[in-house]
Amino acid sequence: MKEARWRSPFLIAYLVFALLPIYWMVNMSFRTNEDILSSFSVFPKHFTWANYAVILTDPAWYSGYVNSLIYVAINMVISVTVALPAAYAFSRYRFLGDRHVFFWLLTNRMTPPAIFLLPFFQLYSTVGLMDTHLAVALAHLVFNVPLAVWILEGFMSGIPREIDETAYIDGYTFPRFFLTIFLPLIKAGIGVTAFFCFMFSWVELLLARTLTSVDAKPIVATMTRTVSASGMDWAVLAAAGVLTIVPGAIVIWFIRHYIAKGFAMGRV
Amino acid sequence: MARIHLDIAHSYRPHPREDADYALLPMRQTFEDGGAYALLGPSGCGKTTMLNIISGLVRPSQGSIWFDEREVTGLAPQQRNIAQVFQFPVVYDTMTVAQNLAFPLRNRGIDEARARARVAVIAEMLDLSGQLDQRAAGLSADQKQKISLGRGLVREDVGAVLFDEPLTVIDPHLKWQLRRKLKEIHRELRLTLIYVTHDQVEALTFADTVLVMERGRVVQSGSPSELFERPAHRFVGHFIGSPGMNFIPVTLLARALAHQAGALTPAKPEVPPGALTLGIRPEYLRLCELHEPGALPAQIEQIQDLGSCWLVGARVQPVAAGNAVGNGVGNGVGVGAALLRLRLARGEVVPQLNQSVGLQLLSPHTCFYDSRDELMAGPSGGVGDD
Amino acid sequence: MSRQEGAEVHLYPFDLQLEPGSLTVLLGATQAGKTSLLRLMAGLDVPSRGRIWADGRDVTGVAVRLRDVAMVYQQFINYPSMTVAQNIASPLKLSGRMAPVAIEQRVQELARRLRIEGFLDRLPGALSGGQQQRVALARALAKSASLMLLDEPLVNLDYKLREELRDEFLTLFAGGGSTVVYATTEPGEALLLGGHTAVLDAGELLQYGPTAEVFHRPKSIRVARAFSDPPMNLIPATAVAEGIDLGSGLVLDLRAALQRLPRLAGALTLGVRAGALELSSAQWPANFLKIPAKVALAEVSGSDTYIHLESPLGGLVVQRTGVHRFALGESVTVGMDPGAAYLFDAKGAMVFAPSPVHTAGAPDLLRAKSAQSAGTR
Amino acid sequence: MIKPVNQKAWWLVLPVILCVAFSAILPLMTVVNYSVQDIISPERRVFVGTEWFVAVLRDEELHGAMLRQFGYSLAVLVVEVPLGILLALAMPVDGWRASATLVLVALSLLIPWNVVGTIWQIFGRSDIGLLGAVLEALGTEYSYTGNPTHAWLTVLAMDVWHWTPLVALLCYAGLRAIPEAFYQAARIDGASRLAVFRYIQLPKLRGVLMIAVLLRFMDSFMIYTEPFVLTGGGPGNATTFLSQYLTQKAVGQFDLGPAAAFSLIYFLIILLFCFVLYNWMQRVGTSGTSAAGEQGAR
Repeated sequence: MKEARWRSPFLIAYLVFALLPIYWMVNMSFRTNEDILSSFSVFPKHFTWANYAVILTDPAWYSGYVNSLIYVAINMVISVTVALPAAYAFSRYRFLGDRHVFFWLLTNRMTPPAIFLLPFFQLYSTVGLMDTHLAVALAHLVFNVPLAVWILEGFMSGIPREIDETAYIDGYTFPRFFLTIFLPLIKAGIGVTAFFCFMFSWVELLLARTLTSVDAKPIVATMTRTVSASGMDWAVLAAAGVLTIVPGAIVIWFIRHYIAKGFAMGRV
Repeated sequence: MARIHLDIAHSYRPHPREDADYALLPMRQTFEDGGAYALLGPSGCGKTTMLNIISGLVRPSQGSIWFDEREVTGLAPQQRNIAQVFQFPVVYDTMTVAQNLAFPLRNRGIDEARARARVAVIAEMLDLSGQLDQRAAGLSADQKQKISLGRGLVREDVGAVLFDEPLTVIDPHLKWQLRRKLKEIHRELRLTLIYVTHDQVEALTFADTVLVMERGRVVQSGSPSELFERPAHRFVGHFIGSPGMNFIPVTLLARALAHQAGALTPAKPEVPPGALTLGIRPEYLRLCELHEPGALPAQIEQIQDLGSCWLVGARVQPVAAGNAVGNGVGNGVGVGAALLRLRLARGEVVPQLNQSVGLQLLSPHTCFYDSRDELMAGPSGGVGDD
Repeated sequence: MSRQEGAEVHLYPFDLQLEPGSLTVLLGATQAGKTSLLRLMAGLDVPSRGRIWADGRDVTGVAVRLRDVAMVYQQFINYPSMTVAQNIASPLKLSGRMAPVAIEQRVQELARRLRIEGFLDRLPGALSGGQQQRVALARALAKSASLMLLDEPLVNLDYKLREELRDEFLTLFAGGGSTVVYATTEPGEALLLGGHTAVLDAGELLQYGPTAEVFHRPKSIRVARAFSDPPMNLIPATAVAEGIDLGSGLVLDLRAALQRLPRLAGALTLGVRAGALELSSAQWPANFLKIPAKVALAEVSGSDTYIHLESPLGGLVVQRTGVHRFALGESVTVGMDPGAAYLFDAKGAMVFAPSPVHTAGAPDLLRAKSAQSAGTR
Repeated sequence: MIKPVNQKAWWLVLPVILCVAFSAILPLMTVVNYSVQDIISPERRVFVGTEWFVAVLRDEELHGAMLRQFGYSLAVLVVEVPLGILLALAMPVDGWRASATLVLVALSLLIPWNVVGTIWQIFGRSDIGLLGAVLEALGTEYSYTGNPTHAWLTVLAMDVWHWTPLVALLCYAGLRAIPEAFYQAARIDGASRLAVFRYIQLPKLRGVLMIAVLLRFMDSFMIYTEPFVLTGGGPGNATTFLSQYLTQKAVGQFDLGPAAAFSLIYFLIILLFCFVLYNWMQRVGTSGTSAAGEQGAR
């Protein structure tokens, strides 16, 4: 279609609205706390890396990032690996109670983490998983596995079943077919899935905070606690915030071509 | 109502150098007002590009388009006053069938009463009258396609209606009925219709004039029987008819030509002696006794029973010009090796497998092609055209 | 091999024994059960009742990959992530019985036979439809399986490519190494391929036999209808003394044509192939039935013209060789040769079929017809 | 053609079942267990039947939270869906501009929810935040910590900023899925830009839009982190939604019984919407595939 007049202005307006708050945080992350509180300015007058230095040198801070990345990674790997065969089953076969299982999985995606809060606390204490990366990774499976199955199922259904059949006729065993032929076909799907698993595990606060105290404390929790504890060190907080955005920004850049496709199936 | 004239070339690349860069090589083409035309060719021959250039969806990289005396090269489709029907059904899901058909009229501010009347007429033609108040979304693929056709035909003032393989989604045994509809509609409305297809049946059945296209060129434009009787280019001979025309390299001696002239009725311009390609359709290639004059010896390799006729494959051994074979064409025409197909009507004497027989290459229907694959001599224009 | 299946939905119980090492065409409209049958033969589906034998061995339950079959679909199915060469080689590699060198040679040889040697290191996605289907064929042939299944392999190609590949099939399968089953909706294709034909309709196996025989001696109206393109003209009739009465005062005189028949009686259906009807010819013998008609549409199929007519007997289709022009609504006379008549009884079973040679009209007319078929009218 | 029945497929699903069972079923069972008991101390618990449920359902605060929740969720939809559609229409179709816009738009989705809170916490403060400062300058007594309305609006603004991209990306994908032929046909039929939107784009977006609506409803329905960081549910209860309320009960006051009972009620509400969503998916899914088929035929 032809470009309509209103588009570009509207788009620009929105992008400003979208980026301004972020810019503001970035701006503050390059200023000292005093500077921030004393004078109001739209750009850093006394530019400083100090806040970032604090975060990257103080273990309390950077271990937070490491912890987050660890459990997000674990979660991503588990989610995708268990979801792959299940998604294949859903996209290719009918079996007793398939619809019900699928629905039940979806309900978990929709359940408020708050509901699981309490029982998780109890459960993980009893099995002694409290304050471990695994605990958070497992907890996040509740919403990430259903999501992964859902997205992958969509991608797999887009691949003609005749390919599977031809492979079996040619004499492929299921595992060999799945690994050597099928996986390459749904690379994109796996990428998108991984992205969404990353995203939802990375941004989640409630469970991550409740299930950890020291050793596995995620960055998100570190921040909230700094807030409550030592008055308000806005500058450092801002720097921390900026650093939490970076990983997401990187990931999204890599799979930008697939995002639309991933969303296309409304599988989010 | 308009007479459409094209003088264009088109390339999807910025700076086309050789022919391969062109989707359409430079061409002039005129579509007379009220004619039924078909653009026939294999996929990728540029037929759809040409259609979209006429409708204005694609702007030609060179040249100009004229509707009557008005140049429309730069105009958008809606300004050109044409209608187009696409390969896959396009219906507005939220509207009823009637609203769908009326849509083009509404957009042009035609008043309700006239619109309704017109819709009724078109619906009647396509026997959609029953479904007028149904939601278009619910209908079957071929019903939807009928709606698309209807939207194409609904405007009376339309300059031309363009079809892009409109029957692709139609169920095979419904196709001939829709073809019939289209022909009737053409007869009643006398619109200029241009029909793109890769299927010879569609083209030859639908059109009064068929433009056969290949690699961005129009290789021949003529009536179905012209295409069948005297293909202007080897590609046409091969593409029209199943199986297509037989081709066999021959050399004519001057003497022989004189001798054979009787057979080439009336071949103007005279076929110059030398190397060229002889083309004859399986329907016209006849068996004969080896001793008959002009008989070319061959061996039967393949016999297929097609129910209503026989399809026979005969292998011809090369013969040098000048030396007589039997007292066959050899003395006049040198012949290269080839597998020739014959169609024998039911009940004609069918030879045995591996039997050696004579073939009559020269008949009123024989065509001769030069090294550029273009027709030099063939049956006089009117043959079979009635 | 003998098969006997009954899958409630798609196929009614039947028993079919394929000629070993021959080509069998499954002919039937869409939804006739061709694909279901192929899938059962391949072992992709399991019959709800009955068993499947291959060379005397019961393979009903056997897993697909352990069977000795190959299959080609109507969609062009290849492994998109592998090159053409790898595609063709994959079944050989898996069998594990061949040395890499031997595989390499086999691939080369197949590629040459299917004229795709040029694209061996490309990905299937980069090829045209025709070439993709050639690759699929090559891969299927590579196994040299004893059972080769083709499910409308040409339906998605345009007709010139179809002709080309169809001719190649004939040579490819001429070897007779494997039993070939070829599903198609087009009677013409069945005839071109020859071999044996099994006519399926609505999940029933109607008739199985040598293709020509099935065509010329259809057991029933259903077979005749399924195995005729353009559709056979079917006209309700009642037996009378000198032949059959078609109503509206038209009586077809069969005395000459069929002495060697039991007396006809009661309601019948007359069947005449489009090719056996003739248009406005001076030299029809007396026993020809002349039917006035109006042209509804002349379909030109390239080599033939199918003239759809409206007549007192209902719609008729006449086939003429060559390309001819008719104006819509033009009135013509149709000549029907009693010798070309098929007769079906009230239950639709065939009671008389003309001898194959005879279907084009009385012998003395042959020359005339061929001369006439040379175009001018 | 229909999928073949194959019970062996269960083996492929088993791992998922186990995972989710461990992290969902067990917990839920504990919840149920708690909801019917009074836990005085880990040793001493008394079975109290439906008492907690009754109590929770009578709880005025809960009703308040419930109402605020619905009000908020509706507001979210009313703002975000139209905005999302407009944004999708405005986004460039191809070239580097397209991917750049895509990334910029999607960015806010990737920010940890509490950081979203932090960003707005900073952004909105009248002393150091741009938004706050500007509003001050315009003479409004803007304060999201003091003024309930301001707080509520700020949370809403934050949500719009955070989640509109989701709606936009869904619609964007939906728009890309419309075959070019529809636009061409519309041009030839002489349809106006508005007509194209009204009769082609909107109907074709029906599927994704429904998904977007339901997703946004769900997620706004369980919103916790952002308000928690920004306003902590205050001032008063202005921004205390169901999740805050629940967490206060569970972790804050640690009276497990009511919390559990409430969790279940909460869960059932969600389940209801889930059901609607799923059935929608089924329908949309089927219609979608048929459309895909039509294009596949090309």
